[in-house]
Order: sequence, then C-alpha cells, then structure tokens
Amino acid sequence: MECVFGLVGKEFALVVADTSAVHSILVHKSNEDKIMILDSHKLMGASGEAGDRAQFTEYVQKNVALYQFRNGIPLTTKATANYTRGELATALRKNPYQVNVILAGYDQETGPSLYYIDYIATFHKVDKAAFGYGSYFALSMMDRHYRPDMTVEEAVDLVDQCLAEIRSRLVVAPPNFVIKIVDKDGAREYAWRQTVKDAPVPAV
Amino acid sequence: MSKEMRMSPYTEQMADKAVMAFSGFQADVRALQKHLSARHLIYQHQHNKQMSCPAMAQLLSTTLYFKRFFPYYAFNVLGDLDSHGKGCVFTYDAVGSYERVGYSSQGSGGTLIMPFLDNQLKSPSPLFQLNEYYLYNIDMHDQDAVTPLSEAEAIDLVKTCFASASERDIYTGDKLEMVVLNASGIRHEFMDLRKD
Amino acid sequence: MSRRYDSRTTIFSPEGRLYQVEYAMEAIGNAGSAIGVLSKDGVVLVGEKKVTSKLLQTSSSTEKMYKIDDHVACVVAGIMSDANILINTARVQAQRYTFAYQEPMPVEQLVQSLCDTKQGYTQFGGLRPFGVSFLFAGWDKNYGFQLYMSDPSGNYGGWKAAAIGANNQAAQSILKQEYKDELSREEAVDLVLKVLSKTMDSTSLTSEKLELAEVFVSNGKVKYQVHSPDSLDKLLIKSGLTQPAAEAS
Amino acid sequence: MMNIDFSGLEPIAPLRESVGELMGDGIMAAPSFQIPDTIDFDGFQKEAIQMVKPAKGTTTLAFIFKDGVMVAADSRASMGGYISSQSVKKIIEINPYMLGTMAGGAADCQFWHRNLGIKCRLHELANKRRISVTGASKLLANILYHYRGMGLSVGTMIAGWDEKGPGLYYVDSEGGRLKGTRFSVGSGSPYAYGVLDSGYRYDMSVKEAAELARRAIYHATFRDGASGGVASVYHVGPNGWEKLSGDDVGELHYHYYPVEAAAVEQEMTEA
Amino acid sequence: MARYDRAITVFSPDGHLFQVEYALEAVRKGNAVVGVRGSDNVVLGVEKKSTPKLQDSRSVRKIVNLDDHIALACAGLKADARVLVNKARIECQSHKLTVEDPASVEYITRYIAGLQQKYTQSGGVRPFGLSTLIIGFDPYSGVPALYQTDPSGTFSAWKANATGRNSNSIREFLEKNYKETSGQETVKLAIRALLEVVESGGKNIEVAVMTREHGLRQLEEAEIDAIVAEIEAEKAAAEAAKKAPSKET
Repeated sequence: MECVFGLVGKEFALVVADTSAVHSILVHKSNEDKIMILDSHKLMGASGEAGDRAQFTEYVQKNVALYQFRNGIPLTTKATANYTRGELATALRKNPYQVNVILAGYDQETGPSLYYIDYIATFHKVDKAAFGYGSYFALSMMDRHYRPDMTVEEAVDLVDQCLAEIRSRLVVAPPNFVIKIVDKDGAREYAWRQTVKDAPVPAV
Repeated sequence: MSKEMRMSPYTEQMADKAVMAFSGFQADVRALQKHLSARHLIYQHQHNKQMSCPAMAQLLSTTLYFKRFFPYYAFNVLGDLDSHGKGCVFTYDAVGSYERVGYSSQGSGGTLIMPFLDNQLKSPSPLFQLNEYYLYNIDMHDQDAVTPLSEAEAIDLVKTCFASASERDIYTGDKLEMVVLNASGIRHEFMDLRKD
Repeated sequence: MSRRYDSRTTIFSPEGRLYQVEYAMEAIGNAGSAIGVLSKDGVVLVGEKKVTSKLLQTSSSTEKMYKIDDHVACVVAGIMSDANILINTARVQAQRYTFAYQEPMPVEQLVQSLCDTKQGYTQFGGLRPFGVSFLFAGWDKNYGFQLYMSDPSGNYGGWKAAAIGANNQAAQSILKQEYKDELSREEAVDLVLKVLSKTMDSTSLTSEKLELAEVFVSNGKVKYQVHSPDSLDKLLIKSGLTQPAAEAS
Repeated sequence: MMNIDFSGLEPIAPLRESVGELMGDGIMAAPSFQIPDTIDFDGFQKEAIQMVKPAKGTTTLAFIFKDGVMVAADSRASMGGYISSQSVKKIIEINPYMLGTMAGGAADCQFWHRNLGIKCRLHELANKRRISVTGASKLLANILYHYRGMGLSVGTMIAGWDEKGPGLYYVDSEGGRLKGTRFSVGSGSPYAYGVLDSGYRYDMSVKEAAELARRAIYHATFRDGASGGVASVYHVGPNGWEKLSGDDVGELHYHYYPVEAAAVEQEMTEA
Repeated sequence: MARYDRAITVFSPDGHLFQVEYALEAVRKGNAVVGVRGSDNVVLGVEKKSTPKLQDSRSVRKIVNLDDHIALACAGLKADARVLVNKARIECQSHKLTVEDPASVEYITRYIAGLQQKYTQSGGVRPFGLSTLIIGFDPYSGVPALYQTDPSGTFSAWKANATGRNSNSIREFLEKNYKETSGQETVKLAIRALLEVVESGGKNIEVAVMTREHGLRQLEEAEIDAIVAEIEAEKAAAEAAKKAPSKET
C-alpha cells in the first residue's frame, strides 16, 4: 500500500513515493508518479485516494503557477505550505480531500524545508515526514539514522534502507518507488527503485 | 411487439407508430409516460413531424437518466417502426441504459419469458457483424435482429409466452393486452389469462 | 458638446477619454499635497494638512497617513471618505493574504489589489471613480523598500520620489532636480520638507500643517513611525525652514 | 484568494440548453438531476440502486502497441444472477478516433460517454482540431470527480489516436485517472490481466495484438461468470478506429480447444 | 433617467456603437505596439513613454506573460489591461486544469476577445479601452502565432501588425517591408517598424522575443541600443548609397 516519505538534508530536501496505482486487489499501474513538481523549486508528494490526490495536487500546482504569473515572483515554500493547508482546511468543512501531503522546497533565503500536511489540515514544519503504511517503518528508521547534515548520498542510502525494510516487513509492499530531490539547482527526479518493470514501451 | 406484466398492465401509444410498454411502480410509470407525451407534443409543434424511433429511444434514455439519483421505478420496452418500416424494439433499465434488440421482456415475468424467447428466436448477436453500426445509429440493414416470424406467428408466440408466465408468476395474470404495429397501423388485441 | 459624456457613469468620450476619471484627478489637484521619497535605508512620506483650526481636537490619529500592515503605510490626497473605504479594503486584503500564506503581503501586490478595486469603479455602471490618489511606502523581502503611486484610474507605478495633490507638478519637477540615487533617510526627510515648503500655498511651514512618517527597518523588523509635533518642530528648525519659536504663545 | 473558475466544467450545461426555452411551463422543469429530498442520501441511494439493479459484471481491456491501441470487451450484462443481456455494446464510439469502454453501471457509462462525445465535438468545433485523448479523459474524469460520492459507478478506458499518437487512459467514478499502456477493467479483469501481461509485447503486429486481446477476453469470460457473450475487438490507428472481430465466446472455446475425437481408453464391451 | 443599469453601449440611429468607437480612440492614444512573426520566433515591441527619471522601470513592464508559451502587449488604458491580463492568466491555468493540455494561442485570444465583446453588450459597463497583440507558440504544432484583439471583441491573426499611436504608419511600413524572417532579423524588423514613430534608443522601446525552446525573453536596453545602432548604420549606408541630396535628420 501507499508509502510517501521525505527528509531534509544539508542544502537539499528529498521526497520518496511508491508508484503503484491500486484498485482493491489489482495493481493497475506500477509507474504512477505521485510526486508532483509544483514549480522550479518545489516538490509535492501526496498519498490518498487516487482522484483526490490528482485533483488536489493539480489544483495547487495551477494556483502556484498563477501566482507566479500574476506577481512575477514565486511563492516561498512556507507560503505554499500554508496555502495548501488552508485549502485542505476549507475543504474539510465541505467535501474533504482525502490527501496527505509532504511538501519539500528550496528557497534562496531559507534553504531547504519540508512540511507535513495531512487531510485534516494538520501542519508541521519537519525534518522528516512519512505517510501511508510504509510510514511505520520509514519513521523509525529515519528517527534512528537521520542527521541534519546528511549529504545526498547518505540520505539516499537511508532511503534505500527504509525501502529494504518496507519490502521485507510490509505485507502489501509496493514494488516500485521514485525518489525526487530539490536543492538550489531546482526540483528534479533523482532515481527510481524498481523490482517490477513494465514491458518496454518507447516514449511517445 | 411488446408485452406487459403486473396486475394493471400499461401500454401507451407514443406516436403513430410507437408504443411503449411499462412495468413497475404505477405512479412513476404514469409520470414518465405523461412527461414523454408532453415532450413528444412539443417536438411535433417545433418540428412539424413525429419523432423518429431513434430520437424517441434516446429521449426515453435521457429522461430516465436525469432521475439517476432518484430513479423512476419503471422498466420499459419501446416498440417502433423505423424509417425503413421495419419493427424495432428497445429495452431499458430503470436509469436509462438501453439497447436495440429483436425481442425483449421486462417485469416480474420477464425472467420466465426471456429464456423461452431466446430458445425460440435467438438470432446471431448484432455484435457479430463486422463494421455494423446500429445500436445507436439505427439504420438497420438486411441482416439484423428482427426475428423471422410472420405477424400471426409472432402473436401466437406472445400468447404462448404469457399463458406460460401466468402459470408460474404470481404477478402475471388476468388479462393480456397486445399491441401490434405494422405498416397499416396499430391494433390492440386482448386475451384472457388465468384469473387466480 | 462634452456634457453628454461626462456625467452619470464612467464612459468614453469621443476622444477616447474618461472624463469622470479626469475630473476625479482634478479633485485631487485641489487636495492637500503629499510627497514620498525612497532612500536607501527607508521611505519618507509627508503630507500637508489642510484643515487647521484652533478648535480641532488634536488627537494622536493622523489625518493623511495610514498604516496598512506592519510593513506598509500610505499617504492620501483626495476625498478622505473615499480613501477610508479603500484603506479599509487594503487592510483586509493584507490580512487575508497573511491568513492564507502566513507571510506579509508583498507591497506591489497590495497596491495592485487596491488598484484593481479602483479600476472596477471606472468600468462598471452606476459607480463613480474613487477620488483619491495614494502614495504607498513599504518594505518586503523581494524588492526591499518601495514607493508606489496610484491614481483614480487604477494605474499605479513604482517611483523613487513622487508627489500627489496640490501643486504636484511643481513638486515633481523639484524632486527631479534634487533627487540623488544614494540618498540616506535623513537626507530624504530634508528633501521632502524642502519640497513641501516650496510648493505649499502658505508661507511658512509649521508642525500643525504637516505630517511626516518614515518606514524603515530596525532590528530586522519593519517600523512605521509618525513624527510627533515636537519632533517635527525640531526637524523643521534643523532644516532651517522655520525659526526657533522664540516669541510664541 | 484566487480560485480557478470551474464554470466551464458544468457537466450538464449542453443538455440544459437542449431542453429548450419554449417550454417554461413546468413540464420540462427538470433540467438538472433531481436529488431525493432525504436526510440519508447515501442510504437512499443504496436502496434505490438495489431496487433498479443496474447491469454489472464485465471484462474490458485495452493496450497500446506499435500500431495503435487495441480495445476489447465482452458483451454480457447481468443483474445479480440473471443475465439481462448477451448483446451489450461495451465499446462506445465517442468519435471516429476515440473509443470508450464500459464497466460498472451501464446507464452511467452510456450517458456520460454520450455527454463526453458532445463535449469533444464542441471542443473540436471551437479549436478546429480534434481533442487529445489526454484532454477528453481529463474532461470525463473532472465530471466524474464532480459527482464523486453520489453513487455513480463507472470504470472506463478512453483509447484514441491524436496528434501525439496513440493514447490510453483509465478513468473511474472515484475521480481516478491513470495514463498507461495496458489496462483491464471489470470483474473479469484479473483473469484478463493474466493472459494480457504474459502475452504482451510492444512490437506486436495488428493481427497478433487482436488475437491477444480476443484471447484475454475469452479466458476472462471462461472463468468469470459475470462476463460472457461476444468478444468484440477494436483497433485504433492513425486513421481512426475499426472493428476487427466479434466472436461468440462459446464458439471461441471450441475454436481454441477443439473437441478431439476422444481417444477411447478402454472399450466397454460386453462380449 | 437615473437608470444606470441600462446598457451604455447601444446602437445609435445610424448604426454606430459609439462607446466602442470611442474606446478605439483611447487605443489610438495609447503607446505604439508592434508584433512581428518570424519563422522560428515572434517579437513584440512597445513604445515606452520615456520613463520619468524618478520612476521604477520594473513596475512599468508592458509585455507580459500569460502562460509559459503565450505573451501579450497592449495599447490603451493600463489599468484595464491589468485586469484583462489577470483574467486571461486565470483562464490559462484553468484550461490546463480542465483538459491538461496548455491553451493554444488562438484559444486564449478568443477568450480575451470574448471578454472584450461581453463588455460591449452588458448592462452598465463600458468597453475595455484596449487593443492587444498576443504572441505565442502553438503547443501542438510549435508554429508561432500573432493575434490582435480590439475593444469591439474582434480578433484576427497576422504576420505582422501594430496598434496604438500611429499604428497606421507602422502598418504601412510593415506591409512594405515584411518578409518571412527568422532569428535576429525578426527582432530587427520589429524595431525598425517601431522607429518609424518612436524616437530611437533603448530607453524608448521595450522588446521581447519568444522562441519555442526558451519562451519569452525581454531584451536588455543595451541589446536594443545595439540593434538600433545597427539599423541606423544601415540606413545611413543606404542613404549614402542612394547618393541623393540627403536631408539633414
């Protein structure tokens, strides 16, 4: 089942997510990207109901883009996180979005940051965060091994340790994961960790 | 051709050459029928002609679907003559899913009659035909779902069906109303069924 | 000829002008003037008080200067009742933004949202334009200290030094001559007072006739400070615009 | 603050117009969906749906391969244990370049695909180019998302050919939308996936792909009681879709597994 | 008589929509705008009413992005423009939200024109006093496009066009000199066209180039000066070549 987690390292933040699109017992797709690149320096990892996840992250993405076009300056990660929380809180009283969000970003002034926002609009600025069934394993692993001054390599090692634990202990462990990273050079895909590969299809 | 179940059968002539048979909850059925008649009247005012059978079929479908969240408890069969003068039958579920078929039976006795009709009439499914395109675009060609029966044979078959159904279905009985549509017009026939 | 096009609602005249807007600007031309100057370490605003009477209750509130948020203030020229409405909406906008983003609203956005309101009143029927011009002074982390000027049409622009209200043309041309790029805040205060003294109708400047405010950063916080009459007097004396009140009373 | 305008999304707008203005007399006064006046909407829905029993039980599949998209489906509709039809057209022709498949409530699929067809056509007229598969699937997903929690039941694949080549999306009534190369939907889909996954290659010929699709449907109908009837296979290529075959799965069985003259093990002879 | 909600824009007895025509008048007063479509880029050039020395040039940009692949410049009332641009930007994002694909240039032009049309026919509003030139690349085919809209809400596609002050003479120039160009040549043509009516020099014009790969890029003042110098050199050379009794310029 779903696993999304992330952490802040030295001058970067990263987010990891499983890539399974699941429907009851069926895995419809094992390469569904659940980490949206919000803008040049922001990542939004989301878990939750498929429809809500896509609709909500896209909605946030479009509003962040609109802000930038209107005002010529990008939203800071903090502002984006608060905006996201606000939208979830407003929706909570009408028709709640079933989405949990990990927002990672890099700002010129404040450096990397990571925010934990769940579907009932809980908001925390954190060093490490996790959602989904994988969170039980990832959280303790990160608590044990995390250091604020981790390099990218060290952090990815830690991620791999978490994934190994999830794969060996979680009965419904997803096969594939994607790791994305954000630092001063921007937000980008860093690596995939796949145990199931789809039949090769040339990129359209 | 169309058949009707339940204690108080209900068939309604929708146009010169279109008849609808309903079964279900009488109040819903009546409301639906009145709604459709009104729409058809307005259609005639606006277009100065009667609705074609695909139009009527689609109208019934959307009408049913607009009550998707509060459905009409009505199960319908629409019988009609198409632009080629051939008979056609549309069968519906309560929320507007519909299909053009060669024969259909709905209502409480429907599940008794359908297998019998399948046995007697089953023609190759329209889905067999390659590049055939007539579920919604009803321009039927030579090979179609029309049964090969003559009118007399068909009437006979319907009577047999109902006689049988009334033997085993507690809701079917008393009287059968049949509406026969052909090139020369529309005709009602009645037959008594078991009264118990 | 033009009578048909200049009353009721804001519509185009045959020359493609909006008379209502132009008249609103005219109204501002008669109002007390206000001047703003951007310096490298702050923004200085000054306003000329028109109403002075011995009978007026001297309150701590200001007549032309308004704080909009912790980091933005403005000075007004024009119809005060119109201004009050706009200032109120601006304050609400700023708070709304902070509520949504937990950050102070960037100054330009605040100005823009206010100007959008003003623009609306020039385009929709049954409404007259707002008869107010503003100078906004503020600081944000994107562009540092900023000074904006907005007029009744809903236009706005960023300025280094600007004047609105009575004699603004004259003031503007003095500013153009006297303004230097690397001005300090103190020099800016001097400049502002000098310009005001030259363009004001009355002969001598006194603390009753003007208001002076500064926006600057101290200890990492944006400060908005309005000078008290006492400190104004001192400033005026220092800049040599009035004589020490020797006789008085 | 800023809110993105959703008014263009109004799913019933084109239909509302068709109801016409001449008839402001109350007869036509049901332009939008009537909602039962009840406190327990969910409970009402459940009961109502129970009473009218929509057709369910399906196997549909679609996949992208080098020459386009192959789409296939069975044709059975069942209400509980009763087969209400053996001739349902589960592959819906949205326009000459796009197909939709139908799983879940038959009426929901038929109605919203028809509605999508209208939207696609309007988009085409306004933009002078056909809507992309991406766009069409997004439109449908947005509509379904709008009605989420209201009890719609739709599991569909939108397959088509647009300016970027073949496209395939899975869309369901929970608002989910997935881009992919291989999907199967419906009660028989696990069976179909088994055959499909093991036989799939990107560089299949149209003939091979059609056979794989037909075979996957056949095997699903064999194991899944709610699937059956006719296995229809469509192909979408650069020039639009085309129906390739429609075979009674009962006959297919004997095609794939011909009855051989049973090798008689031991003749029961009695002297 | 006080019926303010009645449409302002009504037909006159001889079939004119005066408000629309007057709005066009406002456009003719606006700064000149030029758009030129090349084979691999599109260029927008705008006349800058020489920014007063004290104005902050950042706040007066006249060529703005609507989306990554679409940009707009307009002549007319600036405040109206801001509001219209805002609406268009929302539509761009909304379009992506509803159909995922980005809006095409024609789509957003049609949207803007539609909006302008609405304001010529709705009760109690005046039309937008704006003509816009919209440039962009078709997100599907990658073909550059140039469109124009006017206050009446009509829109049209062009190879090169101008609007605003003296647009007729610019258009005449373009009609005479337009060739299918690419790269820097397109920029040069746009600037040459502008120079027909604008005093030469980078501080009097603003130019932005859009390419498929890099989106919109605003040219630096120095770059524009360099091109202007080049053009003038060419002109001088041509003049000299003609050996005609040249007039002093």
